Amino acid sequence: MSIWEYANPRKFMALSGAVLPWVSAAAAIVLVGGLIWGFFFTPDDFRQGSTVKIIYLHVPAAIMATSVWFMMLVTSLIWLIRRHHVSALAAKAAAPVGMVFTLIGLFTGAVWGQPMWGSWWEWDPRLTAFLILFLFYLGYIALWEAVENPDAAADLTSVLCLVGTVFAVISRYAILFWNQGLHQGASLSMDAEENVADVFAYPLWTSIGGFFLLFLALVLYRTRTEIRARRLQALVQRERMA
Amino acid sequence: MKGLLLRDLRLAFRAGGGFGLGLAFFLIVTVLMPFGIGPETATLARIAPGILWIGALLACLLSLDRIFALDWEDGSLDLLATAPLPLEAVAAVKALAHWITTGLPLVALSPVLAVLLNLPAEGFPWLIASLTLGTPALSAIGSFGAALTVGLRRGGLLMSLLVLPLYVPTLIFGAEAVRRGADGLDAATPLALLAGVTLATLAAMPFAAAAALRVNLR
Amino acid sequence: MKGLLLRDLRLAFRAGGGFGLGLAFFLIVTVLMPFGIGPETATLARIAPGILWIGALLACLLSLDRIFALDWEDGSLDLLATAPLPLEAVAAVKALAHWITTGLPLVALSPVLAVLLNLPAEGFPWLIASLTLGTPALSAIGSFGAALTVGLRRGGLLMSLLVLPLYVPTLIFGAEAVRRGADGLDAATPLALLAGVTLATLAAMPFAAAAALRVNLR
Amino acid sequence: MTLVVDALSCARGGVPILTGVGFALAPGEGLVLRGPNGSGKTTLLRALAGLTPPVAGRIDAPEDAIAYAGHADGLKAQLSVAENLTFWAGVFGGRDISAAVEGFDLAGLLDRRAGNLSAGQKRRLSLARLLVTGRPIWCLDEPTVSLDTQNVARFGAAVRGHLDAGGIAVIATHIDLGLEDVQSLDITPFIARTERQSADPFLSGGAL
Amino acid sequence: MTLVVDALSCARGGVPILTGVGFALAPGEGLVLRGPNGSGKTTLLRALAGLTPPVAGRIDAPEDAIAYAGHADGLKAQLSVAENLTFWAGVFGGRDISAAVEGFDLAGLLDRRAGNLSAGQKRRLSLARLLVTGRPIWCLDEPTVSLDTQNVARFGAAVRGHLDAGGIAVIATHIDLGLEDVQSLDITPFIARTERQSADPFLSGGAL
Ligand code: HEM
Ligand SMILES: Nc1ncnc2c1ncn2[C@@H]1O[C@H](COP(=O)(O)OP(=O)(O)OP(=O)(O)O)[C@@H](O)[C@H]1O
Ligand SMILES: Nc1ncnc2c1ncn2[C@@H]1O[C@H](COP(=O)(O)OP(=O)(O)OP(=O)(O)O)[C@@H](O)[C@H]1O
Ligand SMILES: [Mg+2]
Ligand SMILES: [Mg+2]
Repeated sequence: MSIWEYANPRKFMALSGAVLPWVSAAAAIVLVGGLIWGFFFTPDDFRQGSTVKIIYLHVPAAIMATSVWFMMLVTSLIWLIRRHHVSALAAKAAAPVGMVFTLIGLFTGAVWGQPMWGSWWEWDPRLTAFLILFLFYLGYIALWEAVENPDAAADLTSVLCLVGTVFAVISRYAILFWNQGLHQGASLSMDAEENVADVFAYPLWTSIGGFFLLFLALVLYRTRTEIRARRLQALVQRERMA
Repeated sequence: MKGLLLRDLRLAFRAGGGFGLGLAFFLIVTVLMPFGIGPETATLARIAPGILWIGALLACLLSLDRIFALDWEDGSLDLLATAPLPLEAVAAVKALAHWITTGLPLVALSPVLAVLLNLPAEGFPWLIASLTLGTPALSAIGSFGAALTVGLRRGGLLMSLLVLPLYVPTLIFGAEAVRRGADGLDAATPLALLAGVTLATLAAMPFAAAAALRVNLR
Repeated sequence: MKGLLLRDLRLAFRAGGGFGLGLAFFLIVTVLMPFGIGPETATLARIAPGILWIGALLACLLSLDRIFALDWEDGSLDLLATAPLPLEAVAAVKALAHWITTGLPLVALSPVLAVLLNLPAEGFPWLIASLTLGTPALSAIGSFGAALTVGLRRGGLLMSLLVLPLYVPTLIFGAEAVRRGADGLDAATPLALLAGVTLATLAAMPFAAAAALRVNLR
Repeated sequence: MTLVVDALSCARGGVPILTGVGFALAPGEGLVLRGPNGSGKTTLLRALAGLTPPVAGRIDAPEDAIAYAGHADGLKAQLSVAENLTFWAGVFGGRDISAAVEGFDLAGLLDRRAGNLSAGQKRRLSLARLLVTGRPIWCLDEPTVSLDTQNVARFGAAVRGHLDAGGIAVIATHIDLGLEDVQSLDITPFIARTERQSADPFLSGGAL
Repeated sequence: MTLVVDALSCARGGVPILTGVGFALAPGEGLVLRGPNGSGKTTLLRALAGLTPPVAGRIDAPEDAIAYAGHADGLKAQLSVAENLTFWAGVFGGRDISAAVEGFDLAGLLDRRAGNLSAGQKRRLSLARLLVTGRPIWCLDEPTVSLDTQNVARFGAAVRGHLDAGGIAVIATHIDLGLEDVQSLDITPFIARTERQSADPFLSGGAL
């Protein structure tokens, strides 16, 4: 049996229904565990004081925000090439989750920026690129909302997602050209010199894992809802045509 | 009347109805400005009141065509004109619906965008006050512009052209109030003038809009 | 192909065709800015490159709906899709017609507006060069946005929402070139990047637009 | 309540189209307007409805008595059939829509989006709108466009019912509506000839 | 050159409308589609024209052979009648428009703006467009809407001429076109019944 079998709504419902409780439970445990570890069992930073703890929300949210868009790109491609409905609906379901992660990233960043840089917002490249990503999410969701025929909406949003990705990448480099910023470099790189101390890194990795599990649970849950809504719509339409 | 208001609101909130798009446009224009102008916070803070007001104004402007154009195209306006409502009331109700679906959300979003542009904290109350007072005038004037251009296929741009000069007083007083507020000066005078402009517009525009509609329906 | 281009041009120049309105919008936005921002010459000169680019961009944006929407409404697009032209060619020709009727006049008008905003003399050649190189990209990207939203009644605002983020690279490089030029710095790098973005867009966008059109025609 | 038209002249975009149209309709009377394409039926009906002011002549009708239905359907694509009807019912004073739904057999379509209807279904909905206006004088411009025979008959019955209830109807059409005992008026004789005196002040008088 | 349709299923907005439509037309043959409002004539014609991809089945026609004319007229209001025709002639390879002008008696209207025409005049212009395409297969959706009897006859003659020249025509209509020896097909039996298996993956399978 090939993996594409799961693109059939019924198969997907069966599988996702089985794993969803486990994923949700794991998400709750890891996320809460990671955050508590980070908030209460790590020392304050010598320069930043206790504000550094925002990192346990900020970095995972920021990482997930970009990853969700990437996942939407992949599922959109699957829809365009193989026309699996579940794939299109998964992209639709993921978009609001990604947008909320982006918002969390922006918001925690702003809250962090106030003590660090003395202002809520700076036109720093990374922040700006993030704001643009938020706009892409907005446009993508708005297009889904506006087009009424579900298949046409899936096609159009997929094309938008492809084109948008290319432009998001170009924008990222354009912004670097436009402003060299203040924002932190990569703190979780492989390069040991630049890495944050292990005391911070372990809980950080944990909460990143927690955010990822949370995302997985939410997307499964929302995709299931979307599938049910589509089925409901199909049934209602069938009733009406009868 | 109430039926018309409810219908217009419902249409706006329906999928494809355009609610929220004005907001998004406001957001995007404000975000784009720094790309054009450069990222220096000091410059941005200085021009923030103007940018915010112009952004709100453009967002209003771009959603004006939904006041009459769609009703014209599908023939509803012909029917409304023969209905037992005075055309003035139709124009007023439609301007009100436009304000509720566009102006009001803009007011609510403006503080967030003000943060992005580093508007000084003293400016915030004035920003909200001036937009609350000014956006009804934008909708009312806009309904007149929309009525003037309703029969034209590509009326959108022509309407912008007619309406923008009419927006000048509102823009001047509104932006001035915020600018003074942000500088810690007294902003009550421009605000009072703004209120005066708005009141006069609200009183006069439905009649002008109805007259324009009558001509276009011939 | 040539017939289509000529028809689109002729339609644009006909009464009610919208030619010149883009220009007028550009003019008015630029003139409104000082009302919002305040009249200090120094501030205005500093932000002039950004304002000019954003004005041109918005003027382009607002005329995008004439690329496909009218042909969709009156059924011509159905007929064009069944005609012996590839839809990609239709999209490309229509973007070209849009550029000729909107982008090109904007380039021509921009020096006049630059004078109004006190752009330093060194900036003028860069302004014209960057707009000449950048506006084709605006039309091409816009044709994609217009194709995405062609079936929607109130597509205009949604289209702005979809298109504006795609305009970011063009805007950044374009305005940066003018800014550097006005400051007497080397502006060749942003200009080269701008040209690169434009070329890539011109090559890719007709295909994306045609794909979106096919979906919307179903 | 009568509809009296006397020596009416109409123009479109400054061009005189009809001159000297006259007729009178008492309650219960209908009039079928006939004439080849481009003869001026739409122009006349728009004048009756008060949308285009006449160039000359007189239209005598009680105020707020005319319901007009033109070539365009006047439907909101985003609203459902029921919402469309209820809205118009509300505008004309909150009558209930069940008669209209029944008259044009819309019960099965009530919660479909108007934008997704077929051409004939849209037309039925826009005709049903006439019934909810409660207005006594109907001015209808090619009402049966896109309708199949069964629905043309339905429309005929609706007009019949309206006339029997003391209403008036002026209907421009190219097909046979199956309404006996309804007068018909060919407007060809009223088409404005250029030789006749025109109302245009730039034409009257000698050379300038 | 033939048009063969086999076991065709069509959907609109994801809703199955027609299933199992089949017919074959040889050169010189016409087909009149009949069916009540909302039965799916427009849907079928759009599928034939290649605008809506069919859900299942096969449409066999030479490439670039089909000319479609739908409910909308496809005219540019700002262009004159002659400009509209010349444009479409150019798009389809530069044939000359005189035959089309003659066939629908447009000579008197040639330099009127298309936007100022009456409903029937517009329709005539949009039918004249078919003649300039030079395409052998016509798919026409209620072509006679708004036409008076004389112009319906003109249209009938144009179709007759097209068929006699070896063309094919598929025409959806509610009225009698006066074309003898042309087959007619009632599409009512093909309307998608819900009991039949649907192609929608969200309906197949048991409860979710
Ligand atoms: C609204 C403001 C902010 C936004 C939108 C924002 C956005 C981001 C983004 C997009 C990332 C990248 C995550 C990734 O993909 O690796 C990130 C990481 C990070 N941010 Fe922020 N940020 C903001 C403010 C701040 C502030 C004020 C600080 C502290 C000085 C900060 C510290 C960090 C750190 C330490 C990382 C981790 C870097 C890494 O692992 O790559 N951020 N932020
Ligand atoms: N805006 C306008 N300017 C000039 N002439 C016009 C205008 N609108 C319509 N006409 C002309 O007026 C005449 C009457 O048009 P009208 O639409 O009233 O005809 P009609 O009888 O309704 O025809 P049909 O049966 O085709 O609908 C036509 O010859 C038409 O070309
Ligand atoms: N976008 C859509 N979504 C769902 N159903 C639709 C859509 N468009 C049309 N329909 C339905 O499909 C059916 C067939 O429509 P179609 O337009 O093909 O009918 P038709 O035979 O052309 O009717 P008419 O004679 O009224 O023009 C109708 O019941 C209609 O309500
Ligand atoms: Mg008419
Ligand atoms: Mg049809």
